[in-house]
Amino acid sequence: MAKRRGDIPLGNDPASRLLPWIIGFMAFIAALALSGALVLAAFSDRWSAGLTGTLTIQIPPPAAYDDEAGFEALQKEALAAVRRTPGVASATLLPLDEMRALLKPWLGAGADPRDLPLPRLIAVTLEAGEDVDLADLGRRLEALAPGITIDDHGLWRERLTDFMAALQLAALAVVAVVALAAVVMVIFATRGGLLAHRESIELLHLIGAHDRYIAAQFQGQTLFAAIKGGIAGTGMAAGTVVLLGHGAAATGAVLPGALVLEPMAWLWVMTVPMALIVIAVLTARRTVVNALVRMV
Amino acid sequence: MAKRRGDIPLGNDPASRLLPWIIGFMAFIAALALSGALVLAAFSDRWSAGLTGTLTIQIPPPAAYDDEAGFEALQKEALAAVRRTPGVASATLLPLDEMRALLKPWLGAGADPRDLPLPRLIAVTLEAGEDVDLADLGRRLEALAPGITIDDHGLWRERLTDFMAALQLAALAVVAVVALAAVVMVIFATRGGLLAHRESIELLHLIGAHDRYIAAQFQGQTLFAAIKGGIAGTGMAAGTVVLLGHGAAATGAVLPGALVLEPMAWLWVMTVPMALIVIAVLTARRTVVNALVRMV
Amino acid sequence: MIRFENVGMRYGAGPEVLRDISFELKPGSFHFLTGASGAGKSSLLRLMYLAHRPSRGLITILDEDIATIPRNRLPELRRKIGVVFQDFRLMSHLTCFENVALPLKINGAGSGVIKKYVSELLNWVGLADQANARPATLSGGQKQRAAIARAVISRPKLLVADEPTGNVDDALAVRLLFLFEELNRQGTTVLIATHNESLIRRFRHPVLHLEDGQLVPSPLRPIVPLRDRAPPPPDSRRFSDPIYPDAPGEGGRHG
Amino acid sequence: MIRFENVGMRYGAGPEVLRDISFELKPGSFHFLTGASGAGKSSLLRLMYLAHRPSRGLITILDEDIATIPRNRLPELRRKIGVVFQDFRLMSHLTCFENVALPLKINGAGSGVIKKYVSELLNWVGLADQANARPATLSGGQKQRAAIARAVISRPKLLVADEPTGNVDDALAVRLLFLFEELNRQGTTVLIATHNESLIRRFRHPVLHLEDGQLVPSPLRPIVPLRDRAPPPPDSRRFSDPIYPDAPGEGGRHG
Ligand SMILES: Nc1ncnc2c1ncn2[C@@H]1O[C@H](COP(=O)(O)OP(=O)(O)OP(=O)(O)O)[C@@H](O)[C@H]1O
Ligand SMILES: Nc1ncnc2c1ncn2[C@@H]1O[C@H](COP(=O)(O)OP(=O)(O)OP(=O)(O)O)[C@@H](O)[C@H]1O
Ligand SMILES: [Mg+2]
Ligand SMILES: [Mg+2]
Repeated sequence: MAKRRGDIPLGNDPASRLLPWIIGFMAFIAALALSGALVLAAFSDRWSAGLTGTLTIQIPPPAAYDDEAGFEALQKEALAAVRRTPGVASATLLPLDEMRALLKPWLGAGADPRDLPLPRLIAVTLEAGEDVDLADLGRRLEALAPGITIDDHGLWRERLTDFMAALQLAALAVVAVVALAAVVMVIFATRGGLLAHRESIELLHLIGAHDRYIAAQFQGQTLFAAIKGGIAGTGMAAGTVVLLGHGAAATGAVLPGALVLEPMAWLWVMTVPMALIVIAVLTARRTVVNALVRMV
Repeated sequence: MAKRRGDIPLGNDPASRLLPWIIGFMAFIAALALSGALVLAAFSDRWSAGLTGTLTIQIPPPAAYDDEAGFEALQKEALAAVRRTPGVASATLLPLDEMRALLKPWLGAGADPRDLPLPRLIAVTLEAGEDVDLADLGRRLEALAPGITIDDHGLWRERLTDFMAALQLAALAVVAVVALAAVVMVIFATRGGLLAHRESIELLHLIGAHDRYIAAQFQGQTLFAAIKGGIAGTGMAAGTVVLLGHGAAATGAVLPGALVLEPMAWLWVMTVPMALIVIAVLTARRTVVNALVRMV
Repeated sequence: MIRFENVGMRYGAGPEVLRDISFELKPGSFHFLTGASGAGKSSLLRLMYLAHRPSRGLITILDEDIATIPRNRLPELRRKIGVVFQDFRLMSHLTCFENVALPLKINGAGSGVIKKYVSELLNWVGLADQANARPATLSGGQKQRAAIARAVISRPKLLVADEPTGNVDDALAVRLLFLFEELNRQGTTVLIATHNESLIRRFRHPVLHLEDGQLVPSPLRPIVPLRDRAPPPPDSRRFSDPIYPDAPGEGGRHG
Repeated sequence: MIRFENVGMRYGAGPEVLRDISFELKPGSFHFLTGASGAGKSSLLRLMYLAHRPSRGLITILDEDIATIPRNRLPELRRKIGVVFQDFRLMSHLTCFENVALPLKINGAGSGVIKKYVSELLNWVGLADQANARPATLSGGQKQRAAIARAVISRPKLLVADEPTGNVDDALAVRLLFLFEELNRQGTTVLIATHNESLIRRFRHPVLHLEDGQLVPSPLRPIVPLRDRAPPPPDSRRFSDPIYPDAPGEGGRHG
């Protein structure tokens, strides 16, 4: 019967009772912030995939209105040059019909742009993750014919990435603050526990208990609190993320891709309670051991 | 000398020592989340201002290539119809030169679209906050000539607002969780204090102290902790927001408008510590009064 | 007047630790309460200082029926009762001075009055040097004396002391008993639970004796008439009254 | 062997509360420690049970020089010392049984052994009915007896008791002294701080007397030779030894 319960009534003192709640709250916030950062990362990838990963190359029509053959040869050469470029997945010459469809709104529904001297467009898809040397490609195309231009949708991509990066920075700042706060709170809670139970600790010392015997009780207590709080907080955060995702889907959002976490991202989120538990236990151990050697 | 200090050593017990830190952390998180929501709101307003608030109306060229006079009359009628519509701030016929500049990339640098039968565009600016009856306008324009179309950039606006709304929802969920957590933590801390000091409280009762005498000490203690924690946490959050804003500016972000808070938004953020203080003190008072009447 | 009629008491759902207790203490009387360890002395005193309600029976404390008194009038009644707890119950974060001053402070006394009376009393119990010491730094007997000083500082109408001399030597115990007698002479009803047989023999006050939760005649001394008291010892001194300056019997020398 | 040589002690930066203390306790001796309240008895005992270091002088406890013993060997030494604290220091969340079992548990004893010896000892001190009660629900004397049981449960080589009979009546005090004498007869060195003069008169053991932090000849009885002891009283009983089953003198009846 004396075995089941610790000698020090650690579960009873106010600081210990608060600890699971505190850790739970911090796990909630950290997991939510981390999920946010991960969702944003995936989302921004998916969104900008519609903008990045593609290039449009524009070949101006020849100055001489009738050099059809030369123009077609130029198109082929340009297409070949683009296809040779490392990192390019595919490149297609936009068919004239599509060109005309694209132009239609600008020309009016009734207009027939069939006989206009139109520039030709090459739609390029890049390989995911590859970096294409656009400057080099530009030089080579320029060599074929002056006036060939590359449009890489850069401005849009930049805006989007900057915005996402700012959001992610904020989220990661929150995670960092939580880690720091966890250390501070565990130190305070442990010191609080040491203070609240200093008489019990002195007594245990005086009847012959080793420091490790006493430290183990504090560590066990903190471990228990951290596990309880970490799991509860992360669980609540996961629930919130799922609910928000569903909510966003239910409002019929036309976002490119839902606000949901990938399976791998969930694994990352799971590291939050683990990290908190490790931080809490190590901090508690250090605090207790430091304090005990200074006692009788 | 006996006046300066409370009779109950409230500041000493672990729960009380933790309280300012807990409230500080919660103020930090809540203020950060609220700032986030406010920044996003302002940002999304500014960003979508470039997309919303404007319409483009396109008048197709007449089927008969030579009915210049009829086409111009149609343009005038359409312009007048648009200008008569309630909620429209201004409407201008896009000059032909601008039209050609817009078309240039599609036609190639060398092409001269001067003689093409181009559709004419009317750029419409809407009055801020007014809702224009687009369906009615559409019907009226259709009556003038079939084929006149209205483009209200709806898809883009919808995407953006949905995304921002999801982010704001998450931020406000965090604020709500913080408020709830504050109540729970204060209840626990106060109960912890009551438990830790139940002997002191019993003694005070036995030597003739009134409940209000004892409750006042707890309330004062919580008020003090909440003020300390609320101000520190909100201050840190404000610092973080300012730093993030500067950081975003320093990376040369091409975002439409910096990620900074308006003066009015700062006032909102200031409500966070105040709300926390009020929540904390009321919760503490209720908890203590409930507990005291059940004691000797 | 204090009156118990057929009083029973239990802790929580446990057995009755006091059964069929009936007695009456006249205003201004002085009694000892004896009994073996665990007989129920402290429990009986808890009833008297309103820390516990009886499970049955009628209790009248200072002419108030404690079954019917409303909660908001309890503090008023409790201020008339001084208690020396068996385990002292000093506030660990307050100094000796502040602990003794607590009843005056709660009563709303000014700091000038507090300073005067507390210093005087600390002097009397021999704690003048320890006025600014925390309880943790006091010896066992010093704590006990601080607890006694706190109980008597506001001149209670009823003084209830639980083993007030368990941690002091006999000479000091006698000195503290003189303090109680002086208070008693000024009108305070006194009840002292004690194991110290030599004290009971020396101070010839009537004895209430508990055995296993019931009042029985004392083996040391059956309850004797109220007037049969020892004469005041020569070195008993009076101290002035901070709260009831015009209390009967006031007017002695000030220390 | 316990030896103090010119020992001084202070709390923090305060004045010396013990000065020039020199004495020696032979193994197996039995002494009383007396002195007025605040004279330094508890402080002297704190030195003996290694709760405090002297500010000067040499202390040898059970043949260990406590100035040079490394910290990690302190627990081992402390397990040979049983202490009855003046304020009991029972763990409030443990039952009476668990409190008494604590030294055995820390020593790594099995639960069967614990159950047997703790029950036996609780029986002896009259707490069998309170085995599962928390300290808060014990009377003053019951707490004191639990504290005594915890101090003697592991058959210490040195027993240090601070006012162990302050909360019990004289009959019970005598019974507890018998327990200490029985332990002493089996080889334990005993030192008891007490105010109870009738006990000192009845048990004729040598007396160390403190006055204002210094050892002086006792007014009651000068230190007498070790062998001059009262014969064991008839109702003293032996109890078996959980930790040192083959301790000298073991082999009496089991209760
Ligand atoms: N809070 C409590 N809860 C339950 N039982 C209690 C409580 N306090 C005391 N008791 C029990 O009531 C009985 C009487 O206790 P009480 O403290 O009144 O004895 P006492 O006469 O004061 O003894 P002592 O002289 O040892 O102080 C004891 O058996 C004790 O165990
Ligand atoms: N922790 C402490 N810090 C500072 N001073 C202390 C501390 N403990 C005791 N003292 C002081 O040391 C002196 C001796 O105290 P000690 O407790 O040794 O006396 P004692 O002989 O045990 O008295 P008693 O019979 O009243 O228990 C006292 O004046 C006391 O105020
Ligand atoms: Mg008692
Ligand atoms: Mg002492």
